Amino acid sequence: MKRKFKIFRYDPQKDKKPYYKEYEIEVQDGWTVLDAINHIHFYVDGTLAFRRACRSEICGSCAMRINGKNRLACKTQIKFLGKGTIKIEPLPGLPVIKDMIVDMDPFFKNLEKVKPYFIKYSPLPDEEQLQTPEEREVINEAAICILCGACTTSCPSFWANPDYLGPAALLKAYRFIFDSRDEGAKERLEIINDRNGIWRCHAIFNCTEACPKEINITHYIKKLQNLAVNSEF
Amino acid sequence: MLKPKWFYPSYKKDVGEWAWILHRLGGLALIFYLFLHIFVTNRLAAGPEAFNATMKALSTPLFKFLEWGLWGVILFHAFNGIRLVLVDFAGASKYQKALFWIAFVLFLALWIPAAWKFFI
Amino acid sequence: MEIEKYYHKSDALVVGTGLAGLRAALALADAGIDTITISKVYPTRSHSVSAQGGIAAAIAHASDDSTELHMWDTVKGSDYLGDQDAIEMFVNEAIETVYEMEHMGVVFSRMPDGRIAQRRFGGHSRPRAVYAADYTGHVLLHTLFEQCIKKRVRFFNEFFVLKLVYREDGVVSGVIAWDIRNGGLHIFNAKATLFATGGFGRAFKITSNSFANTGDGLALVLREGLPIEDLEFVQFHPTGLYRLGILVTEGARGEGGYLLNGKGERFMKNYAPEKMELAPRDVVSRAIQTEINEGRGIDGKDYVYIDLRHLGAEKIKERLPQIRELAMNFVGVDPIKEPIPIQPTAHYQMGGIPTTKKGEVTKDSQNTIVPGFYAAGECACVSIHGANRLGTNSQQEAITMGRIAGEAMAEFVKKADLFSIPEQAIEEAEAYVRKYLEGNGSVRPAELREKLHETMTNKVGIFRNEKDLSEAVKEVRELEEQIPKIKVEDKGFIFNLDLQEALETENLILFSEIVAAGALNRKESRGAHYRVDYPKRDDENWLKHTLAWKTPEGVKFDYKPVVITKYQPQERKY
Amino acid sequence: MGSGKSLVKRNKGAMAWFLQRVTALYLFVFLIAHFVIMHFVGTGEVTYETVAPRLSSPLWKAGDLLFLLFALYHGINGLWQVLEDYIRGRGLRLFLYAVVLTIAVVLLVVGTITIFSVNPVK
Ligand SMILES: Cc1cc2nc3c(=O)[nH]c(=O)nc-3n(C[C@H](O)[C@H](O)[C@H](O)COP(=O)(O)OP(=O)(O)OC[C@H]3O[C@@H](n4cnc5c(N)ncnc54)[C@H](O)[C@@H]3O)c2cc1C
Ligand code: HEM
Ligand code: SF4
Ligand code: F3S
Ligand code: FES
Repeated sequence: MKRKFKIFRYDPQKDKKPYYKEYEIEVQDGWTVLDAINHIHFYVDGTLAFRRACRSEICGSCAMRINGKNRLACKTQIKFLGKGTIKIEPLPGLPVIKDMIVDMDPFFKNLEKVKPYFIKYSPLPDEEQLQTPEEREVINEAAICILCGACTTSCPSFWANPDYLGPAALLKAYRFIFDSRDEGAKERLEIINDRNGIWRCHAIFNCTEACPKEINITHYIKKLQNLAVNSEF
Repeated sequence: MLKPKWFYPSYKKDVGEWAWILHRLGGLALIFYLFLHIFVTNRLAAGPEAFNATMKALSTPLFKFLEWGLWGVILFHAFNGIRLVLVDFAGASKYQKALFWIAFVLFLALWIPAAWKFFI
Repeated sequence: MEIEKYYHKSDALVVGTGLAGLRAALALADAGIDTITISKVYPTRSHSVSAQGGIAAAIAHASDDSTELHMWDTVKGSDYLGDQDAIEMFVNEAIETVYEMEHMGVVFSRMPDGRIAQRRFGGHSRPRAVYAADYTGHVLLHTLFEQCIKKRVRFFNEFFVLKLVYREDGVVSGVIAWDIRNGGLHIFNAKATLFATGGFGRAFKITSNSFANTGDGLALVLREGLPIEDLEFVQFHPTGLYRLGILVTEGARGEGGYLLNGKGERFMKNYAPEKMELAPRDVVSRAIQTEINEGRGIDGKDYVYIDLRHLGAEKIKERLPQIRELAMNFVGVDPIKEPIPIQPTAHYQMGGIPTTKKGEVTKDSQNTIVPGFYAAGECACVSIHGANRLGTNSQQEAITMGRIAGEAMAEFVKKADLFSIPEQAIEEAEAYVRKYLEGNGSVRPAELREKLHETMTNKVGIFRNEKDLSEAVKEVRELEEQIPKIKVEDKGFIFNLDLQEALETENLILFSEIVAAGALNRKESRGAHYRVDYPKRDDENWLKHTLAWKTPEGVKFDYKPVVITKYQPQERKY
Repeated sequence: MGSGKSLVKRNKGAMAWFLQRVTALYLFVFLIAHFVIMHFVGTGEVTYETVAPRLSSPLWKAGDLLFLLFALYHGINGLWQVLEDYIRGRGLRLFLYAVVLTIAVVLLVVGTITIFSVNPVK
């Protein structure tokens, strides 16, 4: 079947302004958007640039805006995108390097701010630290975030203010604060209990809608907000 | 090294974002109305005549219409506000879309029929 | 066009940020060594993130396991080609690796009493795979990345390493890389360099590997006139999603999944009556391919089923959530309700850059060390996996060998001098990218790659024979002649994906010749290398490692003995 | 996770967030009641004679005072939230905070005067 793709193009070495370019290609049954743009890149227009690696929804490289919403290209089946032209653009809210390539540095810098690593002060056992399946379940969903950035870049609070840590970084904070083994809750709470932290979340839900791993990010941010409030009393 | 460029984000809005935009605009409208309202009701302190005169001046069709609009703003902000509180404290984030539609229906149901009270 | 050059110095250099690279960087950081890591993708995009099923260690939580048993299983699995001294060290270190990763915060799946859970895996005689649902590689890689952030490791992400600087005096003094994001050459000068560049699955059409797995490290080493070990051993994973090759973890069989042919039979009973679906991968892949070749695929087509339905919805959702999601999205099948169509998929390279037990790269059959050069992970060959890797041993190898190599490097750089980077090396690297940026070729990289895929998949696959293999060698060589004709449409510096693909394609073609020629050369069947014309293992002539060099006259071979300590080769039965 | 008690320094936004919700609940009840009484009960005509009797009862006075206080708090806090989102310069933001706060204080005073100025109609 032939499908039309309208793709955001911008090469800072050549273009003053971005523009959209249309490609019409034959797509096969079962193709994802990634298959289609790979095909365009391989056989139609080699100058097209985008990121991808695993093509199996786990590395987080291929997040982009497809028909106006953040999704993983490798997860998005073309047949579920309706009949019309498919519009492909870079993630919103981050500076564009070229075509679908955005500068992810602001995203990772925000992540680094929440001390996104296991913290333990008391001595470790020789073997493993115990954690029951129930305790693990609390953070299980949060721990499978693939750092694709679809959430943070869909958040209007982040668009307004890139200093906002954003849902991905807050989710990471949750993953550690609510880990029964971790001992860094206090220092992390101090970081996220901030104008640019949890209080910038207005429950807009774009993040949760965008998350390709279907993580209910908003829910976890709410947990953090409640924890911060509780600790005031 | 070329600096990457920022472009204004355009995004397909889902109910959550619509709710937020309406809630925010509504909240702003309400706070500005509240400022006016407090000044106007202060005419109460000036005694019955002054107050009634002001109220009379404010009962033109235009003001009636605005008042009806205000009622709509209040309803939406109030019901969506409850939705937000449920999400915040009752773990209702999974049901946020359903809650939005409930809030929206309540808002319409109480707002549209109320028109006759203002115009008739 | 001016190509800018930037110079960097550090004590240690780590190329690749998968499990092996990050673990090595961490070991170096812990030792207080100034370290730079370079990767062509952001660390968390490295291929290790896709690993699903588990990581092996005889922590004996779910059985009476022991390191001896782990060693025995690995030796047997390797079809006796694994070096037993390395395997012995490996199975002992493995236990520490798991606890150490847990101490870094990995969310392993647990038993009700809070201890780490374990599941079955092919070729392991005990439930030995430590896992986190089917996201094991993901949680391991992210955890290592987090620890590297904590230790403030210096990352150079989205840099493509073009050249290994192997000096005339036999010392490695760094690498030269292309800045993918901004363009420009970066010259990294260091006392010690580690390659952890991962596997080469992208040489095949159907593969479980990420787009980045183009075996660059192997090509770079070959180009400097250094040898590669045992590259003819390519693992085909039995269960890749039909036509896509996306992996369905062996954990799915470990949890009890069945393989069914077109007649609805559990055909593994004819191939491995005892272990059934949990025989090692080479055995299961050959069984599936035989069923397909003999017309017993589903509807006579080229796939069979893996059936999980009897496991029940709950177990599937808890233990194999990712598999379910992938199956639903990519082949439209919900494993709770339907069996999943699968076929073997190119998965893992057993061979690689030859190293010692400490990760030092060696360059001949006497194991002469190349000073300043280390390798770990899938791109290296210690050799723990011999002719066939057991599932879950490779993540373990990547992390354990990453740590050991990192520690060895830390020791080394404390005493070593910094050798300069010869001007000539920089010129070569520059000429190397220039030929694409200024060239006027006519063949798209994708076209060459497609031809390579056809050759490698059809002629260097699960079943091999003399005729196919010699054709394959010839065809790959022809492709190599076409490299100068590669057309790079994008002439820009900024994120030039086209250029990157040209470079990768060149690398793929370069080492593929070694794979094909090695397979042609080895006249026996052992582990994953199956010669229809020599169906028996031949210990007399071939119980030895292949070392292969790339020379202008073609591939040159030499051999290295297998280290045998505890277990004498015997017939391998499952 | 450590114990929940006093993990954080005060005044970083937790209380403002919490009170925004608490006041919201009060406002929900009172504001809707207020509007219904004003516009739907009786003629819907707002005159001194209809308003004053209610306002002069001490209970209504208390409720109205709280309403005034909460509405202003909720509104001002909400405005600050919006300013925090969009005004990134610290100086300008603090200035605008101050403006909003001043208006609110003035209004609080004006509103309080209003509430206490109303006495039963003779
Ligand atoms: C789908 C799948 C599932 C698997 N499941 C399991 C499992 O359950 N258990 C198990 O034990 N093993 C499993 N494996 C195997 C295991 O994941 C890999 O062998 C292991 O992760 C390899 O790690 P690595 O660090 O060596 O390489 P990788 O993770 O592949 O990392 C390679 C790194 O090198 C970098 N690089 C490469 N070339 C260049 C260059 N030219 N310039 C700069 N950087 C470069 C890349 O950017 C990347 O960071 C699985 C593999 C696959 C494909
Ligand atoms: C009727 C009952 C009301 C309820 C249930 C309610 C609920 C809420 C809630 C929960 C918020 C927080 C939203 C967020 O943090 O994103 C909010 C914000 C706000 N409210 Fe109300 N509110 C009510 C009445 C009012 C009134 C009377 C005013 C005007 C004085 C007002 C003005 C605002 C403003 C300006 C905001 C900030 C908007 C924003 O941050 O987007 N609200 N309201
Ligand atoms: S939370 Fe979801 S959307 Fe956000 S980075 Fe993680 S996986 Fe991506
Ligand atoms: S979109 Fe943004 S406002 Fe909160 S719910 Fe998600 S972070
Ligand atoms: S390519 Fe890895 S998530 Fe899409």
